[in-house]
Amino acid sequence: MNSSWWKGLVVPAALIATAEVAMRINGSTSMSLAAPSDIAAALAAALLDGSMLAATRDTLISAGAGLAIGGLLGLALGILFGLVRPVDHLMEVTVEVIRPVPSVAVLPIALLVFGFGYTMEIAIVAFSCLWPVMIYTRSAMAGIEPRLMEVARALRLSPWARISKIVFPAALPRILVAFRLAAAIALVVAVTVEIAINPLGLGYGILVAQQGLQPALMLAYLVWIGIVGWSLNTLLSLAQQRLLGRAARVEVAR
Amino acid sequence: MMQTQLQQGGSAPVISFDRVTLAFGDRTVINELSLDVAGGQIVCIIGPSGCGKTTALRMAGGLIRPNGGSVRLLGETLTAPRRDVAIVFQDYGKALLPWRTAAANVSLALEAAGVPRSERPARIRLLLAKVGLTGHEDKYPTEMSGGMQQRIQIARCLAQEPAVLLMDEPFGALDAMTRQGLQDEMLSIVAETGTTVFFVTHDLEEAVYLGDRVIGLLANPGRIGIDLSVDLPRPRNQLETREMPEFLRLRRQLFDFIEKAEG
Amino acid sequence: MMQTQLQQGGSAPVISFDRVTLAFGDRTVINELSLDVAGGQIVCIIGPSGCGKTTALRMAGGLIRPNGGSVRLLGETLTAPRRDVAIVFQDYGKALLPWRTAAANVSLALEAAGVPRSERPARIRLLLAKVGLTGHEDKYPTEMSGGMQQRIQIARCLAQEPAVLLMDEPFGALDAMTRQGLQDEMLSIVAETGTTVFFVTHDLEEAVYLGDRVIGLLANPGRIGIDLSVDLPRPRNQLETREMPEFLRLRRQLFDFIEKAEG
Amino acid sequence: MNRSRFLWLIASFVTAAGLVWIWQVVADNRLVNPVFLPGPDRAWMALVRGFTTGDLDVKLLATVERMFWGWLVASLVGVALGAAIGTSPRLRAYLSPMLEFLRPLPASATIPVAIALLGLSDGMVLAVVAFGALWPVLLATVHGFSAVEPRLYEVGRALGLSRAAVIGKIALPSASPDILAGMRLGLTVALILSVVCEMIAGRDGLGTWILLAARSFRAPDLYAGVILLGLLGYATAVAIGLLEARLLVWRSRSR
Amino acid sequence: QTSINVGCTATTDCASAAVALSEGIFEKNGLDVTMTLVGLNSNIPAALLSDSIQIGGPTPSVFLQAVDGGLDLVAVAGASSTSATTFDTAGVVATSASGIEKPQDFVGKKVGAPGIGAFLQVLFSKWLIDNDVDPREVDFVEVTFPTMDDTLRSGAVDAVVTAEPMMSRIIANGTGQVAGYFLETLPERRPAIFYAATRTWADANPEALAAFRASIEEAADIVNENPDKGRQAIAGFTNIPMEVLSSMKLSVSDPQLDQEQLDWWVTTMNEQNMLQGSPDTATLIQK
Ligand SMILES: Nc1ncnc2c1ncn2[C@@H]1O[C@H](COP(=O)(O)OP(=O)(O)OP(=O)(O)O)[C@@H](O)[C@H]1O
Ligand SMILES: Nc1ncnc2c1ncn2[C@@H]1O[C@H](COP(=O)(O)OP(=O)(O)OP(=O)(O)O)[C@@H](O)[C@H]1O
Ligand SMILES: [Mg+2]
Ligand SMILES: [Mg+2]
Repeated sequence: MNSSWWKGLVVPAALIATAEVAMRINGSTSMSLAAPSDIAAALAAALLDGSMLAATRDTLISAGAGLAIGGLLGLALGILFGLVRPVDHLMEVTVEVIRPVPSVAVLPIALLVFGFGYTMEIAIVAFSCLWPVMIYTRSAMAGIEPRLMEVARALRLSPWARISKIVFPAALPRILVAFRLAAAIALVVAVTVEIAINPLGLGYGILVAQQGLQPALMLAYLVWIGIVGWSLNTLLSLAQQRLLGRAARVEVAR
Repeated sequence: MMQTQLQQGGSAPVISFDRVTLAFGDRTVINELSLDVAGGQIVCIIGPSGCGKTTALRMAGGLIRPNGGSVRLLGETLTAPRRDVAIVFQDYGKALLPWRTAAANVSLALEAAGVPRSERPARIRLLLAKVGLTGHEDKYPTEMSGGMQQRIQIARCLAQEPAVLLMDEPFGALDAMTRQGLQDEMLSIVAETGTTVFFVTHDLEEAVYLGDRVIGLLANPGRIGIDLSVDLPRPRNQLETREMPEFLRLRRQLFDFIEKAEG
Repeated sequence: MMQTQLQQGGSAPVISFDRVTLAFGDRTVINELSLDVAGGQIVCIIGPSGCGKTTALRMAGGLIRPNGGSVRLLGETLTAPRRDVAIVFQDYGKALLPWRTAAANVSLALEAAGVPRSERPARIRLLLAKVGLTGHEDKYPTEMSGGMQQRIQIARCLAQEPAVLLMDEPFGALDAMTRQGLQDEMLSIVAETGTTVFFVTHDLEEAVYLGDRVIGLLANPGRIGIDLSVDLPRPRNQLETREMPEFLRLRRQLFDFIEKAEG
Repeated sequence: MNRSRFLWLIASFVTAAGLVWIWQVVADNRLVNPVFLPGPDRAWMALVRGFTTGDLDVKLLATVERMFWGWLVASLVGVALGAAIGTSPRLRAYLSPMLEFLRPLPASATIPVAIALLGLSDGMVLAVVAFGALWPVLLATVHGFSAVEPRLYEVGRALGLSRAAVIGKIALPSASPDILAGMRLGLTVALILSVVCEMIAGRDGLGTWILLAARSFRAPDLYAGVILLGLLGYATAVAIGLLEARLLVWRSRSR
Repeated sequence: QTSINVGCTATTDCASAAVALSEGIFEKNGLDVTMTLVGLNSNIPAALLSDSIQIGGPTPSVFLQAVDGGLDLVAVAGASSTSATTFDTAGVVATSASGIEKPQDFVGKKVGAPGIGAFLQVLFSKWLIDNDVDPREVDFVEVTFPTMDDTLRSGAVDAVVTAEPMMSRIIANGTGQVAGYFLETLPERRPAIFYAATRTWADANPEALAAFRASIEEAADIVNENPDKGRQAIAGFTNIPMEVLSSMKLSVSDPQLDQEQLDWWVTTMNEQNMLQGSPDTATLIQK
């Protein structure tokens, strides 16, 4: 694995080279495209003057807080719905009706209620992160080896001990997948909200670059978001490996 | 059918099946089973594969509830598992927490019982020693052989210090010697603590060697086909007991039963 | 150590372990194991729990590769599992596809071998009948008892029509009668087809009854402690064979070995 | 079983109705500015008006189509890519870093690029929707494949199953609960992205309906669109639920 | 010192506020002003209502629709208005393949506009109506400014309703030619953007409002007389590069606003069925 990290760069490098050559040969007048070298220059400049880093901080604060709130809520609801079937049945219609409502559709209302700023963005990110975590957690509950739940019952574990000692560890791999997905969603939603209304962070940077007719800068922001997302995911993967510990590695090794 | 319902003198029944019927879907697996197990007794259940031994044990553990009749434990009708009842599951591989080491798996029962953290390590060490797993504390279940996994589960059940021990082919994956060692270990624990044991096995000799009573189930639907009381002296001894004429007689009788049951 | 390495006359070895060493991490589980199994033979492996029986069998199946030495099958060094080698796993509960019914689980082996769809139902019916599961075709593994699950796995392995059959405590969860029935079933299949069998068990009588040869492993690290050739006449018979003096002598010998091995 | 399922469903609708009632009370008492939160009654009237006098049905259909095709493409690509990555360490090494890089790119920002590359076409919308809905399916598939009981892979190897057969007969069914959860989420994402695409790229559909309502401050119309989205989401969830019930019989039977 | 956050979109129409800020006029008049770039003009009313900004620069169509929808907003000062000198800063650009040359040619054609129901599209529609073409026979789709060139080139639309600086780029790229300047026939001094606030805020802060108006008036003169100062301020506010701005005409800054101007917009929007009621323009301009 360690010796082959470069493999991940092969495909993107090829794509970038193709794009550069294509742009140089054909030339482009598009206001949405720019040559990779120009994007790199814009990226470097924006990083050096600190504006992009400040924007990154703003976006990460909103995305992180939203992810934490929405994720924990989704986790709790997922466990509740997964373990207590009556609640799941009761809330089925409500949940399934609210879930698909795109947060962008209610942005004007969110703006009215919260105004510009972190609160609005965090609320919307939390709303968007809630569902994936809930859905995966609920489905993870269903996938727990029934024998383990019987062990929990036989030992008369308290509801809390049952969750913390059996349910949560058993579902942990899936829950982590849910959080990795939700982390990306958090970033996407935060940036979207920023592009649409909130004058903050990376999305606002994209907006300003776009309206300022600077495609290279706009794409630089996009690339940077990719880099931030990628780092976030790598971090979460590491956390996942640490959390699952040796038991998981043994499992995989077999 | 030789239905010799024995009434144990003196002590009130600890486990009692009263005309218990159980069906999965429209298939009746257990039919009108009645059975009383007296306190401190070891009752061994034998019977052909798929006759309902595990099912009966699961009902005694409160994991499934009968469709008809009732299962009572210490006088109370069972509706859910109780902590003073320990269950050794047949599929040991699935009953262990794969993310916990051997020691931590045993610890689970101590945690459930609220044993203070400081006392746990010593007790875990003792329990693992009892099942012959000293030195394997830090292995994960997937790093252990089948027999070792089975023994972790037994250690976890012993950690519960149960009043009733329900064991479903607990020694099935063990070699002869380890098995004999654990048989004697169990007998001595029961003698010390007065634990009542409900023991499912397919090894007829084991049933006779351990039991105060051996019950043979018949299949389709599961019902009692034979009920023998074992009058071998205690403490039992792996060499002497197994050579006693009474032992051989009982074994023969059970063998004939199983032979007829299958045929 | 009574290391009586037997050289079978005539036929070339089908399975051959050549100074095989295997370690998990820094723990050597098998050390310099050498062993030749001749074609058509039934070799039974016994030994204390955790001594490396399953590990040896998994190497013979090509599921794990030795750290030192080599395992050869029909003359070729094994690097991966082969379709003409069937493996009955010890943890039957995990080796079945939970989303397939009993019949469909058996069918998997036929699909792998490219048996045309039209032929499968008849063959599946035959195989399930052989293991005594007629009428349970449409049950899911979770709806079956432990012994029944174990038998589905055996049926699936028989469906492979393998040249070599590797069995890891295949009858561990079965009652005496079902077990004897399957023992004889297996013997007759081997006699008919000349299948070579590598059979792990913890039941010493079973080892002697089935085997042409019984090998006892010692633990820490796993190595051969005893290698007995069984000269009981074939076909064997559950009543007569088990009463032969030679049978009793071999059983005694193995028992002594296990006793020493554990002690 | 079926009967109790039905009763639960009724109860579930009653719960939802109770929440709608609370909404009505909140609106009636003007706890929130009615310009932004009209009562369900006004939203419902707007919905009816949209269907009878407007072309809401056409817009609904357009959105449903966009969502469905995007989701279908995403599911197929997600499962195929997930299977490839999940079973081949080599492919994983080459592809997954790039995929992890693409994953956090917001659709709203990629749409201009997509337009530049694909034009303002239905193909562009399909690409964007599929791109977004891909991730839940892909991630769930990869995870599902890695969580297959190792013993089952050994069974596959011992039986000499081909790679395709191992995927088709062992890994996919085993991962199917995960994949279905991913597809369930993917469908929601597809719906959301269809709406976003309509808003940003100006394709006719529920998204434009909502956007125009929001712009001209016709809150009842906006909520009518949102209600319609919710109902649409519920309908798709029911469809996936049916699919799940069919595919995962073995799981429900074991309980 | 009152703090005021002024929200505007990335256009040259708010040049007066930008200049008042960059030249220190607000400060001189005792106002602590910050300016926020708002992405979409239609977000301004909600931003006002949530008190995220106190003064915003909506287009008349956004403002009137918000009022029509029930928001209690008032106009406080003019920002920019149409003028014969700037008629060519917006236009409709068509591909040669579309064959569009005169208003009648738009019937049945697909036309991209930066926002349906927004300023440019309303005025374009008015132009069509004035030329006896029913805008309902034109197929409008939304196309954002930056993607207009790509969209037009891909043939997905036949024409785009656009404005500077995008317009000259499209023409320079050879993607299309101007098929009409729809601002040409408009009367003088029709507001393009004006400053607005909630009535509550305006009633509560009369001094701040007066100071704001005075600042804007002063700044408007600077913009109109010294466009380069305006460009500089706009570049600072919107990040649009100076080289882009320097080739652009600034819209005329016009701090005055009267009822008659709003009435003209109400009529225009009513022609296009954009309003449900008819707003009482007499109360919509803060005294
Ligand atoms: N969850 C279930 N759903 C449907 N049928 C079941 C279920 N569990 C068990 N059965 C059926 O009930 C019968 C008895 O099963 P049980 O597990 O009690 O047998 P057993 O006596 O323990 O057998 P073995 O010795 O093989 O473990 C079997 O025929 C089995 O098919
Ligand atoms: N994956 C693994 N990682 C580390 N150690 C392992 C692993 N698998 C087995 N072992 C160790 O190897 C030894 C031999 O295991 P094996 O399963 O071969 O025993 P066995 O002879 O089959 O025992 P049993 O009769 O109990 O099934 C054991 O001590 C076990 O702890
Ligand atoms: Mg059983
Ligand atoms: Mg083993």
